[in-house]
Amino acid sequence: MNWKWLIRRLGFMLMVLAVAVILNFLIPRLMPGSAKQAYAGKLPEAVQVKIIARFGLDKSIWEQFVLYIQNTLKGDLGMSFSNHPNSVTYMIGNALPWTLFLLLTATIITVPLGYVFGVIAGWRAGSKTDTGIQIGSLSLLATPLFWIAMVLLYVFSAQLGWFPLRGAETAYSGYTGLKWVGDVLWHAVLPVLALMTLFGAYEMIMRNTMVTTLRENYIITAEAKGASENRVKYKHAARNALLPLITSVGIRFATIVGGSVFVENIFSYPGIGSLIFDAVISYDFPLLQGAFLIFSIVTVVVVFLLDLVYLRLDPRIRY
Amino acid sequence: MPILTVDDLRTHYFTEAGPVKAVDGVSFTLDKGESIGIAGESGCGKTTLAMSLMRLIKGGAVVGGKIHLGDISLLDMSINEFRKIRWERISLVSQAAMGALNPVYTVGSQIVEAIQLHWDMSKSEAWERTAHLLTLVKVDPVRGRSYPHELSGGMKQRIMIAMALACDPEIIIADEMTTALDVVTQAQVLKLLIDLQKRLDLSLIYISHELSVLGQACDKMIIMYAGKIVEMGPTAKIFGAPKHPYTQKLLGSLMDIHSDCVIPDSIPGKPPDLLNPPKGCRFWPRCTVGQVTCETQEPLLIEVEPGHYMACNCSDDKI
Amino acid sequence: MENEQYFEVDHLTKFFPVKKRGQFFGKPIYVHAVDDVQFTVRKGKTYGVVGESGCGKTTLARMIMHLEKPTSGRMLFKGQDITLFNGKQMKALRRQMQMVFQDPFGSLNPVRTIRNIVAEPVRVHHIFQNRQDEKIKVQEMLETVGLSSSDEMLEKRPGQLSGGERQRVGIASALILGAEFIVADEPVSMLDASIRADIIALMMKLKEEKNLTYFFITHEFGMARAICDRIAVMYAGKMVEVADAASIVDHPLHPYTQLLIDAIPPLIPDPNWGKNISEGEVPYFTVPPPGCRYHPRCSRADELCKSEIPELVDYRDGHFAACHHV
Amino acid sequence: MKKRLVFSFCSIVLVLSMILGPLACGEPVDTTTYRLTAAVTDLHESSNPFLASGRGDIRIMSRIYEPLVVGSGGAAIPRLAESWSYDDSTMSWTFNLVQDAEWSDGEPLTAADVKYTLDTQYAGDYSGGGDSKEFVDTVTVVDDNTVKITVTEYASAFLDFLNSMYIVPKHIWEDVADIDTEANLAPVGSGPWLWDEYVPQSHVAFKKNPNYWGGTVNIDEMVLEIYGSQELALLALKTGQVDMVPTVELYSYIPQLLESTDVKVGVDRAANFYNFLFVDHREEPNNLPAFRQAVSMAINRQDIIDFALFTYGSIPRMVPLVPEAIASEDVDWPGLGMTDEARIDEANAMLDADSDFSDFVEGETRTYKGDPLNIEMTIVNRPADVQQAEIIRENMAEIGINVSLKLIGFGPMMGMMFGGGWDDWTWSTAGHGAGGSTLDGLAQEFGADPYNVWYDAPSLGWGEDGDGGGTTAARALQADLRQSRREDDPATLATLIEQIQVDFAAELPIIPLSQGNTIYAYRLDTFTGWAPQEEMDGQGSSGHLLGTINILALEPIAQ
Repeated sequence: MNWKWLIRRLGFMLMVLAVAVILNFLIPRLMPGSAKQAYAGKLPEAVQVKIIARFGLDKSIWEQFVLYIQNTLKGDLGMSFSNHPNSVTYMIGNALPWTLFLLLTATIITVPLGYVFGVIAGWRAGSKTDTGIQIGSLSLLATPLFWIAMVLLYVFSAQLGWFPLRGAETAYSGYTGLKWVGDVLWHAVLPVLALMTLFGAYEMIMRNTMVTTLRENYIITAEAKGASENRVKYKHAARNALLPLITSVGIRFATIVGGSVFVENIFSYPGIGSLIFDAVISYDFPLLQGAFLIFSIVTVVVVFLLDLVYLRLDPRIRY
Repeated sequence: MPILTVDDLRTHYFTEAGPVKAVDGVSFTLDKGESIGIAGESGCGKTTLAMSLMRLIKGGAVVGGKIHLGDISLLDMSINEFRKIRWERISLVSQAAMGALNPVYTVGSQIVEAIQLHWDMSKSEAWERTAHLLTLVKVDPVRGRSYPHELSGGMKQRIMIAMALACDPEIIIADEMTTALDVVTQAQVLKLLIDLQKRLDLSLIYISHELSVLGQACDKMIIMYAGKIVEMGPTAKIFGAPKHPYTQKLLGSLMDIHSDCVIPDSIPGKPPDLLNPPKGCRFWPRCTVGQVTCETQEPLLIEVEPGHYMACNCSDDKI
Repeated sequence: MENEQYFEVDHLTKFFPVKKRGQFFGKPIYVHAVDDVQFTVRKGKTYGVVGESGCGKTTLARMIMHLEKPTSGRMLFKGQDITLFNGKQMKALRRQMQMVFQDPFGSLNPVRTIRNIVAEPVRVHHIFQNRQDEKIKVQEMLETVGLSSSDEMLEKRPGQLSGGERQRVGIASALILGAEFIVADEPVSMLDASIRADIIALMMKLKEEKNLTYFFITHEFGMARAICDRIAVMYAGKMVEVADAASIVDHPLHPYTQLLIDAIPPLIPDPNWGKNISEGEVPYFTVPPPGCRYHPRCSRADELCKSEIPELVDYRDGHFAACHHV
Repeated sequence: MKKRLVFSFCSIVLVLSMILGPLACGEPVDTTTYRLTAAVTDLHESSNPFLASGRGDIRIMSRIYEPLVVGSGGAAIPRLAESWSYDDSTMSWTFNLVQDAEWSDGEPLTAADVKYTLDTQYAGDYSGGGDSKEFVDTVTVVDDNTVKITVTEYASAFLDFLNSMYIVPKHIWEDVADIDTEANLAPVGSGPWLWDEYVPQSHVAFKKNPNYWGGTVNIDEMVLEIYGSQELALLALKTGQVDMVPTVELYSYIPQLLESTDVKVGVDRAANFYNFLFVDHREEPNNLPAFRQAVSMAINRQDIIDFALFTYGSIPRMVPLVPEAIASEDVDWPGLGMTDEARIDEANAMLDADSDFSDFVEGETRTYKGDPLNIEMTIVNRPADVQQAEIIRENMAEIGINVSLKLIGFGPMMGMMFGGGWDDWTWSTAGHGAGGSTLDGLAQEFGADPYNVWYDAPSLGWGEDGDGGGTTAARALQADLRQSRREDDPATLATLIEQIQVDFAAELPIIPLSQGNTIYAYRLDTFTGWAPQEEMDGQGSSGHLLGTINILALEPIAQ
């Protein structure tokens, strides 16, 4: 464990979070109109008064900041306009687990797939296999996520009826235990498949770094040592080519967070993506703000976890 | 009985413009305990020659000739069979400074890998042997647990040597081994290699563009130009009485720290394009003693003195 | 003119801050990349700096070119203190000082044409009003460095040139503004020996023709001996020996200089070569050892070397060495 | 190989989920539980009656709570009030509550609850409760089952406004500390359903109220599943994943739905969105009913609906059309079902019959009393409106009327239409949403008080006899209208309203182009007892189809 590096990354992560929190504080106050409008504008008047008091919207900016930090730490992100009387925290608390489940499942399945196909394609760059895989990846990359989601839904749910048309679980089913798990997985198959279009990006990254890695001298050394093709491919080349992939997973995670807005909306999946979509069309600013804050936190945490993986994989990280 | 016989070896790279004849009819032999230095400008085919011996040509192929290791024809066996020969009988020391060691594994484990690939040895036995090998190259065995980036260039080069010795090979090919090392380190590593070669009675093929380094390390010298051997003979002869005009020019271009000659001569022009090499003597366009016949008449490698070969049409006039 | 104090460096020091492992707060420690170096380059001469990688010679060159800010010390060019020159002043100064880089493969932008690369400095300085004049100048420069000035050549890109040709392009680009002081950082170390001599010969020819002054950095003692008037040997950020080329090679005073010379494989193979080469490497240290920095590797080292830093002392007609045991 | 392990693991999870999922979900938990599932696309679902104002909320309220009456266009269906009376001024209303009504927790429902609800609603100015609170002056408890409400102004539409005034139990809500933030996740109501589970973005689930005072509910559970889009909701209905879609908004999908014999699509003809051709009736020949009727006949409404609104325009939330597919049985407009040619011929014949108009000559403009019929039509400069106007222009050319278009912005248009700038237009088109019935909607455009507009008809230039009472037709209309408001017998009321609309249409300086109706769809193979079309008319299907009115008749079909 390289503690120094880790602490630096942790510090960096906290800084990013601080920036996200501060932006979240500033944006409603910099918007045209007033912060009162952004926080409480569409709430009933009686509630507006309470929100104004709770966030100190009639006080100085510093007092507001202190209150904002206190409230944020307490998990109080305000009241949702469109879902009043539900609080933003309540809405997000309901939605977040589903989104995390979806995004992480998609990532956990896609990254190894991209890895394996990238290795296969990169190993024999220019071959027919490579060309085939590249065409597949590029098509996936070039196809809009929402379109793929819609096709999947139409074909597998509406036409074939293999999967449900909506939701994260059978509504009001009362399922428990394994049955519930099965139900949730059954509902997640199509959204996860749609999010797996990111496979294309991972595969391309893996393939390209694989091609570069294969030019490295240590590959020649490994081959000269008499290592078998698979050993050279996986133990030497792919192991090194994996590093940029890990980095890109972090970067791409932000992309699939965006993609989840489409996918969740199309599959009526009760996650943050649907929440954001609804918040946008109903101008529910507090909810939107809360959702973005949560997404920044999730992204930062995921990137940090990936950093930990990177730390384990790359012994060169010293500083 | 020479341990290695190379007969009329031809290696071509395939480009869209046509085959690049990187090695074009090279023959030589290597005796047990003998060290041969192969010298020439970049692009003369010396590295391709080494890679051909290891059957590691990428983007090209050995298109003709024979390589015999003792009685076995290396080019006729399947690649899987040849993998067993690699490293166990012929190993390769390449430029450690240019990434010949895999950055994500400890150097010790890379040596262990080489041992275990060929010898049926337990991990702990292999580590013991690794420690022994490291001692042999005057590296503290503790360093086996280090990653390449934690070691200096000289140390990495020593470890490459140790790795090359892993399976007690008969032949070691050293490709530009000391290039990019500092002069003192280069001297130290070179000394070590010479010492080991003598002590372990190794057969060595040393490839370098630095003639003076080869002069120190090798019994025999091969001078290559544009894919062909132009002169071959005992080191003392090559340095003391070079016969081929190219060899003479090459030696003349070296900087001698103790000479008063301010700037050495250079060789005008540049090596030919191996896609379409000149018909006759390949050096003819740059040669100052060449005759008209050289343009069309290809010189043969002939023995001008016992053990001293040369390929020049004008040799009789010059001597 | 010959003895003019053309370029002077006075107590020049560069420390790079480095934090210790696990250190998050507090003061960093400093790597002494270049430590209290002083020398004088004379007009029309070639001043060579020799040393192993990590000895600080490249940092020194970068400081001279204002690519790195010195921690302390002064630099004087033609008697003018240029240490604290700002960007505008440096831009003007670059018409007189230019740099030739080590890596002809990396220092030229691969997507630009030769014409654009060579013309870049004159464009930056808005020398020519029209493209035709500029083209003529570029062609002239290409001819000066021994390259074809054909239109075909002008439109080539670095990838289509050989290493030697690329380095010539680098030189043309450095000289196009009429610079007279050239800082060359290992200009030929990436080239084949046969081409190397060519480039060196070109540089020497240009030096004569244009009365250039070179600050030449190399790790090859042989090269320095061949072309430099004066040679400084650097070890771990300090100059350990400074003398005229012949003097330093033929009669080295410092044990490190001796080691560097001994380490060069002789042109005629010599079975006795290498006997004097000791084991040991340039250590990577953040805090230099007390006393003489070379003492951990030195066979002559004694208690004095461990405690006291040797000064550069003139032992013989301008032959300086920093060693307690000359 | 570690990576291979990870990969294999993930593939196994994926494959398992594909297999396990359907297996695990293959059968419902309890086969004897009857569940009605509806697909909705509305956003927010709340069960706090004081705050419920959105369509989704109303849909939920109408299942848990009940109003005194459900009123619509002067008609009223008794709910918690079994009968009512009012004085001559219509300023004082007395409601007699049903006997033995109970809250779902078993407490009796009394007049005190009504008073509490109205008082609280008025005092708190909450977003729920509809418009009635604006009128309510005092609420007096006469006895446990009688409550008297006085209103602040003449408001003959008071019954209409009571629709969303859901009566809440006093004994529960008195203890609520803050009504504004009360989520009310375990509501005690008087409706047939009890709210049981709410998962935001996913669904709302109800259990039947075993104590329902109005009768026995035959369905055990009802789930409103929230779908991301109309397409999905309709697909779910088509594939049998839900039993009904209370509001069909996707016009283009209806023909597909109708392909299935198991699906029934119905129309609630209580239009709440209109698109009109306004005609300045002060100008000749606009003042001639025959002329307007000919124009009305010539306009191809189906084109307007199909092409203009759905190719170029944005789709309004309430679908302003009756698609041809279901129009034949449910709607009527001039020329519906006729070929284009027949329609134009008839329109031409109507004009040709009047000697003031010159006879129709192909490609020429007719004259009226010698002047060519060049008519300027003012329209909002929006693609959908322009397209619609183009269709009208083409139709008019076919009957010899030359229409030129004048495009203006939405704001100026509305100002002209409703702010009195009549001099600036001859014809004009505009869409407009209205509450309640056709008559109410139109009336609201022409005066502050919808029920006074008829008295003021002459001042609007209506008719010419100018004796202060309006035209005979207008007076007759008004009489019918007054009677309709006091009519308790639904059959008589329906006849009256129909008569009013027929009479009115002939005189109207407005030609309807399209109208918005609520369309609903349900499966016939899961439940029987869906209310017949005529019962649904004007009832706001989204509020009542699954709620208080229809629910008692619904019976699950055992599968």
